[in-house]
Amino acid sequence: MSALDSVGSDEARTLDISLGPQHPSTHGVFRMNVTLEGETVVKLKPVFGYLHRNHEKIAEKNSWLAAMPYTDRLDYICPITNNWAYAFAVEKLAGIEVAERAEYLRVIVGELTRLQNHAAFLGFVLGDMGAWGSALMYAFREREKILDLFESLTGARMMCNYMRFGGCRCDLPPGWIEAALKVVDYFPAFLDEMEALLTGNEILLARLQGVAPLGAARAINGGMSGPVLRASGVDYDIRKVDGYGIYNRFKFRVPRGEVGDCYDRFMLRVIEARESVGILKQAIAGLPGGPIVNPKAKQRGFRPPAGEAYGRIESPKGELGFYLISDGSDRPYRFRIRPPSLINLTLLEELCIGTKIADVMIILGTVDIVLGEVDR
Amino acid sequence: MNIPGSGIFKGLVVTARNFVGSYFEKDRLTTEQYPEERPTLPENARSFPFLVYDGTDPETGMRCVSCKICEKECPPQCIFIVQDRDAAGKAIKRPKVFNIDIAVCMSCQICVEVCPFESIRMDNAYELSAYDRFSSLLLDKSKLLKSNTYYRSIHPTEAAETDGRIEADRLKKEAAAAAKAAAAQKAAAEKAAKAVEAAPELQKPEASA
Amino acid sequence: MITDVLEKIHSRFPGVRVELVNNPGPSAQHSLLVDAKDARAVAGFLRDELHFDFASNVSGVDWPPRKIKEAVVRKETVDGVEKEVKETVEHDVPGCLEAVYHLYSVARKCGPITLRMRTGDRDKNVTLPSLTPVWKSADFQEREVFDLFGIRFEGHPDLRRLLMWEEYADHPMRKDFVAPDDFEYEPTPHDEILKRVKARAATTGEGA
Amino acid sequence: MNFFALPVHFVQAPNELKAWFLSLLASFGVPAWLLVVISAVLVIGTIIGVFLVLFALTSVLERKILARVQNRYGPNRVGPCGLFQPVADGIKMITKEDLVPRSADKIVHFLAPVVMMVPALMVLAILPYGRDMVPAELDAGILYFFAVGAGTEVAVFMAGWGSNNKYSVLGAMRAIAQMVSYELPLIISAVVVAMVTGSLAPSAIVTAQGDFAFGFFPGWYVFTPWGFVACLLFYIAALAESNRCPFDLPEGESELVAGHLTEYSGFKYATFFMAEYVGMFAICGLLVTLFLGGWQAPLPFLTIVPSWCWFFGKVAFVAFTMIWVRATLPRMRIDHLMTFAWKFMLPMSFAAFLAAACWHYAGRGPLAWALSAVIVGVPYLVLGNHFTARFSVTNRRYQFSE
Repeated sequence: MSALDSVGSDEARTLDISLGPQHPSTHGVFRMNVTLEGETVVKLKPVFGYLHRNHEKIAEKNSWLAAMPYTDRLDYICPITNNWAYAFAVEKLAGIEVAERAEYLRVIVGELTRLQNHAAFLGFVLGDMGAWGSALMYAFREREKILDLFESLTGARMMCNYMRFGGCRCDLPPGWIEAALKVVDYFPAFLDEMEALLTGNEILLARLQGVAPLGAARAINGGMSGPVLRASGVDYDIRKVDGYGIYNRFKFRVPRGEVGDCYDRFMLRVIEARESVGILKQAIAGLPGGPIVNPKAKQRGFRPPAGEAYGRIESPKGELGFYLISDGSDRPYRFRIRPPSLINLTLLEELCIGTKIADVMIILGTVDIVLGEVDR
Repeated sequence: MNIPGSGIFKGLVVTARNFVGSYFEKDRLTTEQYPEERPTLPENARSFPFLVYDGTDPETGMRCVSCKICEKECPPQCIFIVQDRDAAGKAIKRPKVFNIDIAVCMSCQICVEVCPFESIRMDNAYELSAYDRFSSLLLDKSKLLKSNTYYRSIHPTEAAETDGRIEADRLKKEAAAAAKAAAAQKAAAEKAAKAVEAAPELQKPEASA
Repeated sequence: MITDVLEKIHSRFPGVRVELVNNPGPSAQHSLLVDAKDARAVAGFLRDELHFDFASNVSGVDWPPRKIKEAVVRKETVDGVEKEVKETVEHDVPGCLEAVYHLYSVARKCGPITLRMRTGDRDKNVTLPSLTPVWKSADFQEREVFDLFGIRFEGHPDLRRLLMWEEYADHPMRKDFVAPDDFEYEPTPHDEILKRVKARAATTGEGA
Repeated sequence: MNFFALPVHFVQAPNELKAWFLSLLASFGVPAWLLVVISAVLVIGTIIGVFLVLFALTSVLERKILARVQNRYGPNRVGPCGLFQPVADGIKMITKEDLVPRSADKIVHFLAPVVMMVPALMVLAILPYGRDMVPAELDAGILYFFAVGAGTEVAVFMAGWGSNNKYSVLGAMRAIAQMVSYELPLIISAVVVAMVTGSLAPSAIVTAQGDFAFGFFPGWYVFTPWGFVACLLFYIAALAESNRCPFDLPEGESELVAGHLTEYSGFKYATFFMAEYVGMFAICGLLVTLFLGGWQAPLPFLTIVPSWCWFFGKVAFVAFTMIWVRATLPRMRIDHLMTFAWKFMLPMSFAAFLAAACWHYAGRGPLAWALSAVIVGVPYLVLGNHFTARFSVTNRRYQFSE
């Protein structure tokens, strides 16, 4: 068969590319089998599992407490909210009250996590778009400050292991609140700078607006959560809906987009970060004294009563839930994580088909995934 | 009517401001020139666990009693302990082997939290790279044991608390021992007194003598 | 709330068996056990009429066959005197695989409703209806359950392994899964490793 | 005549040095034909040497500038202030294994970097580096530049095709589409200058910009409305021609890994890298020649500074702006890129063409200024708004729920 015979056939028109697992902008070892027609995507199949370490099995073989440091490694950009989600689910399972001060501390570190996640997100999206790292570096400069706060509080920058059942592991070191306030107060200025750098930029607008719009009904049915869901115009923030922790004590607004395209997903993070600054100020102002952990809660040799619980929180990436079954023993019978990163990818193929290959990276970027959580 | 290209221009202004600013404002540059400049670690900073000993001799001052709680609780199971035995084969409250594989350790600090003897603590040394993948990252007792003075130097607040707790325990124990001794003494005295009362005849000859 | 939902399901589908599974724990998240054959209809009803439009979480649970010891008090007449005799009776509980769906309502802002389905056993009858046509969000999660637990979801548009590789045979999240002694073992054409693997196979009799 | 006396006229140092050296050789009885060859070799060697040093310097300075824009230090370990970094890079590049994919078209794969390098060096021949410093005085120098410069397109496609890699092919196809499209506005905006000057010879174009209006204001073409627009168009097209950000689609790191360079390593990669930078200098040099007055000093009293210093200073400035743009802008998408080329750049370059003609026939006075400003300004606003109307910050409103 000569080469000319295939001209005009399907194989000749399309080009199969395996994007990843080693690729500069798949955010880790993520792989997509893409079929291209020219530059246009006609088929896209995500392939998972390159970072799979069966976190759930590890947790089921260890004690309840020992699962806590492993949750840091799920979404390693924001470990503290992972801690929180697990602690929250266990507290639900065993009916543990959380110490008042600890609730405030959780909100403070949780919202700081949201700030640094969204800051990093802005940088990563620009990186995916091919900007040569300036936005990323500005974002990381800001994230670094928050990581420094985490380090002085928990001893580690990323693998914080901060929450405990019924409270938090350690109290604030002296001077921490002032340092945190300084960071929080500066953060809106950083967002302003980012917006000056980015949001008016014609190239960026052209590349984000109108790309991969997602309607509200489809987003709900596809299990999208977090900023992706709200960008599609759905008013659903678990902090408001469930009011877990003490979120119903704070005044904040939940933004939502109109079109649900990449630009809305992008801008929603900026707006959310501004709202988080407000929550942080309220929480820091209202921080009460008292113990940081419920003295009745046992950490070592913890045996919750038999039963099951599904606890979820609004992590920066979306709805992070833990489904736990206890048989009354000292280790979980079933330990299931509901990973927002993975489930937000459900509609990836739908979003990408018909777009250009360069858009695939942006769509993936604006969904905001972390492979530690996708593959677990 | 907006001027096309103004957004790009605004962006260029931001980068220019950062370019110039990085030469004049020192705090813009967050990079540490690592081998020359070293980070000041916060007091809480943690890297890998070590064992604390009191006094000057690691072997005798070792706080660890080889209870193996940390070995059991360690999430990635990187701690390995063998209890020491004396010549007669009787268990001694001291580890013969205490290994931590820091290639596996994930610095979670759970061993520190569960240790009832304040014996395992987190170090903050971070320059631990080695050429050999296995043996040099498997820390044995000799590498793990560090003095309480060192502990005080890296985590002053925490060490002071620990020392206070140990001191309080010691005082309580001493007080208890003293009380016990006093009680025993008292009991003995009473017993003696009773004995005296019970046997006055026995004493009389002495008294008469 | 869950009892209301149960009533509504009963009144809408009179013949369908839906049980309330009690959760003894403090969380009191009770769940609905639905027969596999009616699950699709019930799910559609939940989504369209009760507005549980958001299937948040799908997880598998493995229940291996186990024995339950139960203390039974039995009355016995011994020598004409009625006596209460305490004894423990052992029940065999057959094993099964369970798929658990946590449903929320974005429209009504309520939830969760826990929906469970059980397979017949753990080896042969491991088929359950897929709820992906009802909630697209179940897509990857059902694939994951299929991968890690071995439940086959009938009607799933693309039922392949999600996390493990295609050729992998076992289901690692099952309770009777035996972990390999060497997690880093991997058949490669690399001479050194192959030699080591062969040497190991010769001493232990394991397949190389 | 003392042949051993070194030239003292500093301003024309390179020329005088060469003349002195040649006359020295002639005094030793070297035949005339050999002198011509030696003269050519001297010139070529100097130019290649200068540009390679410039390349080495730029490769480290670019990294330092980018770093400073991003609030980092940049390379500062090798040598003073990290200035010897290119040496380290060079050693690394040369000692690296040169991989050729098994299924690659080996000859094409090998030739691509060579074909890339040759035109990049050849176009350097016609640039006027200073007063009387044009290596090859061609009457149609500009034409030669574009004719030879188009060779890089072939090289990029050879690299993409020869690698037999999907990313490379995609990158190569993008490169061809992009370069062919931007060649047009590039040439037309250069033609505008040639038209006003009435010559295609670079040295004539530079000479024509040598006057000072009011005795101090340089008569560079960039300071006229049509020249400003043509200069911007030329600049944008030059970015696209040299595959620099935001037009680095052929390499497109975030989507195509490294595009046509994916399968290159070691010295071949270094050659590509070098050719790209030399090509960038060449096109910056042409931009300086056409619009920024070439080697002319910006103010009358500054003419004491050697002319070639002005030329290289201006080239460095333009190269700096290219790095600055690279540090700021995200990459364009291929369809936006094509639309931009054909529907904005091309009409705008015609507008500049028209404006230049009006400027010339209206007498090059204030009236001509106003007229040509209107002729380029109105299409700019109309076309630009037509393009940015589809997307804008203001067309989104975000709702909040308490």
